[in-house]
Order: sequence, then structure tokens, then C-alpha cells
Amino acid sequence: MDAQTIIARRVAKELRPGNLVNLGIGIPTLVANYVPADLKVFFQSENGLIGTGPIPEQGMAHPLLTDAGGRPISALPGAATFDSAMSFGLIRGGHVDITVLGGLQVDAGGHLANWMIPGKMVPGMGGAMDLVSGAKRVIVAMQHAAKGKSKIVARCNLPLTSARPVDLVVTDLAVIAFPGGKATLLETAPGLTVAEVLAVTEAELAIPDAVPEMTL
Amino acid sequence: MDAQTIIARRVAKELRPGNLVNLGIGIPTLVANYVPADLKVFFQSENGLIGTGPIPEQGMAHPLLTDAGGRPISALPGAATFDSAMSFGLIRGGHVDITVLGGLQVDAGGHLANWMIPGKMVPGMGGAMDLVSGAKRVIVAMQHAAKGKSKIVARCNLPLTSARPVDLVVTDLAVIAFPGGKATLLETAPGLTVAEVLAVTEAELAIPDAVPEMTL
Amino acid sequence: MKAVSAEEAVAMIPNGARIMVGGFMGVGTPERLLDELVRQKKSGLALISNDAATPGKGVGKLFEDAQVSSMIGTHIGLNPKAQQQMLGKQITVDLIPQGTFVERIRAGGCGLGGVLTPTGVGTLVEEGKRKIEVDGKPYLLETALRADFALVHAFLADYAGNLSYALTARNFNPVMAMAADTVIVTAEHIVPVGVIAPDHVVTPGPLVDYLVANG
Amino acid sequence: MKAVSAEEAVAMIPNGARIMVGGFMGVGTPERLLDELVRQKKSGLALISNDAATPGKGVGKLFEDAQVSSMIGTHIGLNPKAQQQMLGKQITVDLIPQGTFVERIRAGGCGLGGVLTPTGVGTLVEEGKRKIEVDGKPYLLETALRADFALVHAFLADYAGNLSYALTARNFNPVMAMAADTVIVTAEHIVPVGVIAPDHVVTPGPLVDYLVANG
Repeated sequence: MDAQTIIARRVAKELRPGNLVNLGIGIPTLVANYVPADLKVFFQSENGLIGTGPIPEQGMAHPLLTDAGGRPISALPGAATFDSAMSFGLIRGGHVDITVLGGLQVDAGGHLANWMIPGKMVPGMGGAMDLVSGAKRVIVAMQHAAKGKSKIVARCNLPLTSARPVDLVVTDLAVIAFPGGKATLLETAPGLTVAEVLAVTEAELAIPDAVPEMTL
Repeated sequence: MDAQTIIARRVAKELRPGNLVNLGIGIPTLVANYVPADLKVFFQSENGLIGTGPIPEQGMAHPLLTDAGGRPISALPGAATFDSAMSFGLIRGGHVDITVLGGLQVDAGGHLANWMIPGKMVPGMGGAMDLVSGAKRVIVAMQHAAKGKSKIVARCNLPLTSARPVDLVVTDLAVIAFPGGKATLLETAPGLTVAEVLAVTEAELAIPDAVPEMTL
Repeated sequence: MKAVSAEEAVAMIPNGARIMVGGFMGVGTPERLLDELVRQKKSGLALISNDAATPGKGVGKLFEDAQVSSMIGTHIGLNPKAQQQMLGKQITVDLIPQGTFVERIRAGGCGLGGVLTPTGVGTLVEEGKRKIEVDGKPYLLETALRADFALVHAFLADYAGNLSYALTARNFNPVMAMAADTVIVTAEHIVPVGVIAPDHVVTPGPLVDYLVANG
Repeated sequence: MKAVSAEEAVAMIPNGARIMVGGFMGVGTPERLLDELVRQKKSGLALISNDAATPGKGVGKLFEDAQVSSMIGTHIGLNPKAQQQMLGKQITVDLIPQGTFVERIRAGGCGLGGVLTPTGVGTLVEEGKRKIEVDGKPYLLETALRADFALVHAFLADYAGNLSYALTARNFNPVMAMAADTVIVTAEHIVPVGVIAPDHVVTPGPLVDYLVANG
């Protein structure tokens, strides 16, 4: 199983019936592919829709129905549309149960940096800062390392997305949470030992007595 | 012509084509009766409607369509309904061209008091403070005096509705505006002289060279 | 979203709860929930409602047997019972401008700490509030308002909890449906999913916790 | 509300005007007005728009010949021309969080001086902004945003200027229709009064100054 699939499958297991879920672009988008058919969740697209469905069949796309990247989507029965003030009212007001976002760095305190690399082109934060500040539960879905460097760092040196710590980080190697503000290794990817994860993780991780493997 | 009719007729002359108008309860409500049939204005009811029409015919009232006092109204073709956040967005945001309200006192600087008499039962300001603070043009429609006392006072001793001065006061005796922050007599009621108006007015009024009679 | 009876819905509301109730002079108020609040004799309620309606109508019913201990609203002029209880200091009433009332609730529902409004500047309303200048203009800082329960009345509700409203019965219902820990809804009609077109949904289903079933 | 041609509508917009343009990645953008802004070679525009769309689409068209001098938005990542002009300091770009962007515009349209948001606290976004505590929680004071012109795209417009929107093309259009001195609207369909039911009107007619006629 490739890294992205591991991450998306594991994140999908966090969704509960009735959850209102916002998926960011990239790996988070893949999560929708692994939600069991009998699990009823609502996907929000922050450009103004609850009830996002899959990519429409050939010839069924409508130019006025797209995701936040401008790509055609479908709307499921029971969908609702609204303006951006309402969309971000839902996000900032804590009505989104889970947001899944990509990350550049998450630090030992759970702080996320995912919108800016100083010195590089800054495309803009879009809705990321509101999502991290406002969603009930923030899950970061990202590769554990990039170019051989751990993305789970002692302290973010990239600009933060929010002062609010995230709730869960799911990588291709590990699941990490932040109980009491301290990065804690909850699970390892199938076939990996705790020591192997620690060896490629910059941040210090608390290790509970039992660290099971992910079930995917 | 009775006092209320004079006031309502004169206020109606202030409406311009396309105006969005909010009428308060009491005398202001009567203004709608004197709008020429060919003058297209929009009436807002702050409980959530633009396009308020007359009292519905027998058997045509709907319990979910009322004015701000809870009385049945009708909606004209082209009406729009909305929630209270939008309704007061329209009001506070300056989208209401004219608001017509009753008054207890207006002072020489144009300040209005119309919501509270200390020591008496205070029913609440409802939407009055937002209307006076936000409407593009505020017109007070009230009797010139109550119990023999001028309601156009030197300085309000009742609590103000807003720090913002009103634009026009129409009474059964006079029309008064506040150019440069100074109460100025623009018109007298038919048959009344300037001196007669001044005699029953507590506030000092500036008197332009010509003070015509109201045309009703 | 869970379908419940009015009895079950109101049984969840403890005495002393802070409740927001939709409606404007009783129009757009969930009457079945008000009747049930009366029947279950809930007491000490902290009411957040635009007005006190009239005796026997909407939230007006709660003043018959003095079930309200405090109220935040904009006008109580047409309910003599509410007035008597206010004058007799049985209830504390905080009367605020209507535009401020709805913005405070919206802020509570949308995760804002508050808003800056010109309404009330230079009046008694500014007492005890922070005044903040922006570009030389003074505004009052009005803080967010939330409740334990929002009691909402819709025109249509579908099986997924999507709501639409009719005419002037919309009023405060959509903002209140966002500003409480638990949202309980009654509807004039419960309809299948799809009857309310996506563009006509005003309150999306995930905001609704309980929908009072027919019968 | 006055019906005009796209040419007449855009002729009213002077060079250097501050314009808000509805749309999200070009979806829900008044393309006919953008085409006309290009044709009339309007320059030095201060653009307020969620994003820079893509080259040749929506507001993206304005970057082809560098008609924009400044932009307030949330994301320009999919328009290389806008990025080049930003990096080359031909345009100044103020990138702000999307929820803050829309609330600032809403505040501008609703007569609020600003809002208090938790978004951006403890990040670079708080630089130069007032931080205000409410009940011990810090918020940023984000001020109101208005424009000279709002360019809005609706799905249906009736003869009285009432507007409704379709699917995800609604986005920023309704808030922008309240936050500019002059509001110019294009619609997919112009329909008789009454086709849009009162409960389905999102932007009431009195907010619209000019509706671009067919043909």
C-alpha cells in the first residue's frame, strides 16, 4: 500500500455517523474514497456546499457546481448550498466536526504550519486558518517526512496556521495525538516498530505502554 | 384634515421612486396610505420582508406573514423575505433609504428620543435604535405637542435613541430640518403662520427668508 | 439528527436552562415545544427571545406561571404579564437593540467573539460596554451570545434535518439554529429528502440535533 | 434598478476604482463584465476577490494585461500571472484568511465597524492588528471592507432586481451585493417578477443598482 493510501485509509476510520467533515486538497481529498458505504457522513466544500458527492459521470457536470479547487463535483440527495459567510460561520463556529488538512510541519505541541514557506511564493492561506481555528477536531494528513527530513518537528520554524493545536496527525508511518499538549505516539504503520518511527521523527514522542499497529 | 392625516400626507411626499422605506408603528404606518399609485417604492417590515402590501382581504391572511406588530399583511409581487440578521444588515448598512419613526422629543440639534420614559414601564427599543443609526434618511413623524407641551425641545431630557441626528421632522404644524446641525423651520401647516408655529415650539428655530405652507 | 417526540425533546431541557426561542411576536415560534415546556413545568428558564409575544402565544406562554427567571430580548411591550414580572423584579430583563440582538446571536453561532456596531453609541445602551474607534468612528463592542438549547420552528424539514422557512416566520430561527449546544426543531411539514432543493435549504441538516416527529 | 448594457455598466467604472468581484475560482463570476473591463482597458484597479482564478477565467482575465494594481484576497495559487505580478511588485497583494475576508465584507455591507475573530491569533496574520480579549479569549479585530463597485453574478434576476443563485456559484456574491456604493449584476437568466418566490430571493431588488440586460 502506498503512503497516501495508508494515510487516507487510516483517517477515514476517524469519521463517525452524522459527522460534518471538511477535506482539504491533496491527500485529505482521498479520504472520501475509503469511507464505508453504510457510514453516513456529510462532506462540506467550503465554497458553499454540504453534501459533496463524487466526480459526476461524463456529461453530468454543471459549471456552477465545483469544489474549492474549481473542479466539477456532484451533490448528493439532501445537499445544501449557501454563501461563503454561512460556510465560514459553519467552520469558525465549530459546526464542522472534523477537518482534514495537509501539513508542512507539526510540532511537539501539536502546532501546525501548512500555508507558507518564507522566501518562496506565498499562494495564500485560503480557508486553512479558519478551519484549524474553528473545526471541532483537526486532523493533519501528511507524509511523515519530506526529502528525508521529519515533518514532525520539535518546534515549527515555518509560520503557524493557528495558535490552536491540532488533535491528530496521521502519516504513512504513525498516528500521533497531543494529550496534555504533548506529542504521543498512538499507532505505527503496519510492520513498523516504535523504534523505527522514533528514528525518523524529530519531535520527542511520548510512548504509551501499548502502541498498536494501525488497522486499515 | 386631522393632525395624523396632515403628518402622513406630508411625509409621503418625501418618498422617491425606488426608495426602500421602513415605517414604524403608529402615525408612520399611515404614510403608506398616501403614496401615489404610480410611485414605485419598497416597504420593508423589519421582521423579514421587503414588499409589504396592504392588509389582506378577508380569508386571505396567512399566519406566517405579519408585520412587526404581529398583524396580518400581504406581500406584493416581487417581495423578498429574509432572516433578522439580513433585515438589520439592510437597516444598519444604510440600504434603507428612508425610515419614518414616531417620536417623544426631538431637540434643536436633531436628536431623537422615542423609546423610554424614565420611571415608566420600558417596553424595549426593538429596532428603533438600529433604524435611526443606520438608515440613509431618518424622518420623525409626530404631533408637534403633547398635553400642551412642545415635543420640539431645546434639549432632550428623555434618553436618546441615537447620537445621530435625524434628517427631518414632520408634525401637524411644521416641517423642520437640521442643516448645519441647527433646527430650521422649512414649512408650516396650511393656514398657520411662522409666528404661530414658533409660539408653540420650545426649541429655537432658524427661519429662512421663505417658509412656504406644506402642500399635501 | 434524531427524531423525537415533543415530550422527549423538552424532557432534555433542565430547569434553569438557557434557551433561545425563534419567533417574532409569536410568528415562527415552535408552539408545540412551548406547550410542552408549560406542561412539564420547567422553571427558572433563562430566555433569549426577541420579544415576550402576547399572553398565551409563543414564548408568552412561559410567563403565565412565571417559568422565566431572566430574559434577553428587544421588546416586551405587548405582554402585560412579562411586564408585571419585570416591574415586580421576579425576572430580570435585558432589553437591547434588535440589530444588536441578532448580531450577538449570529456571532455566537459563527465563532466570532463579537461585533462592532454603531447602534447604541451615545445612548444608555453603551453603559458598561467597551467603545472602540475604527477610522475615527466610535462603535460598541457587542459580545457573542449562545444558549444551551435553541428551539427552532421551520416551515419544511426533510428527513436529513435540512430546514426551510416561510415568509416572516423565518426571523431569528436560522441564526439561533447555529448558536446553541443543542438544537431542537419543529416544522409545519416533514418531507422526504430532495423536496427542499439544495439552493432553498436555509439551515443545513448537520446543524439540527433533534427534529420533533409528527403525531 | 436600471437595466443597462455591459458596455454602459463598465463605462461607469473609472480607472483606479476599488471593485469587488464575486466568484470562487471563476465560478459565479460575472464574465461579461470582466470581458468588458478588458475590452475597455480599465487600469489601476483595486481588486477585492477571493482568488485570482486561472489565466483567462473570471478575474484571471484582469491579470493578462496587468489591469490590477492591488488585490485583497485569500489565495492566488492557481494564477501564475498574478503570482508573477506580485513577485515583481507590480501589484500589492494582501492575503487574508477566507473566513475573515467574507466577514469583513459582510461587516462593510451591514454597517458594522468590524468583527472579532479567533482566526489568525498567534500567527503572522495578527501583525498590525488590534487584539481584543473577550471573556479571557483573544480575538483579532478585523475591520469592515467596502468597494466603489460590486460586480455580482446571479443565476436568476427578476425585473425588479431580485436575485437568486445556483449551487456553488453563490459564494461571495450575496455579501458583496451589500458592500459597495454601486452594485452591477449579470444573471444567467432574467425572468419576470414572481418567478423567484419571496422565500427564494437571496438578494432583494433594492440592493441592485444596475442589471446587465440580455443581448
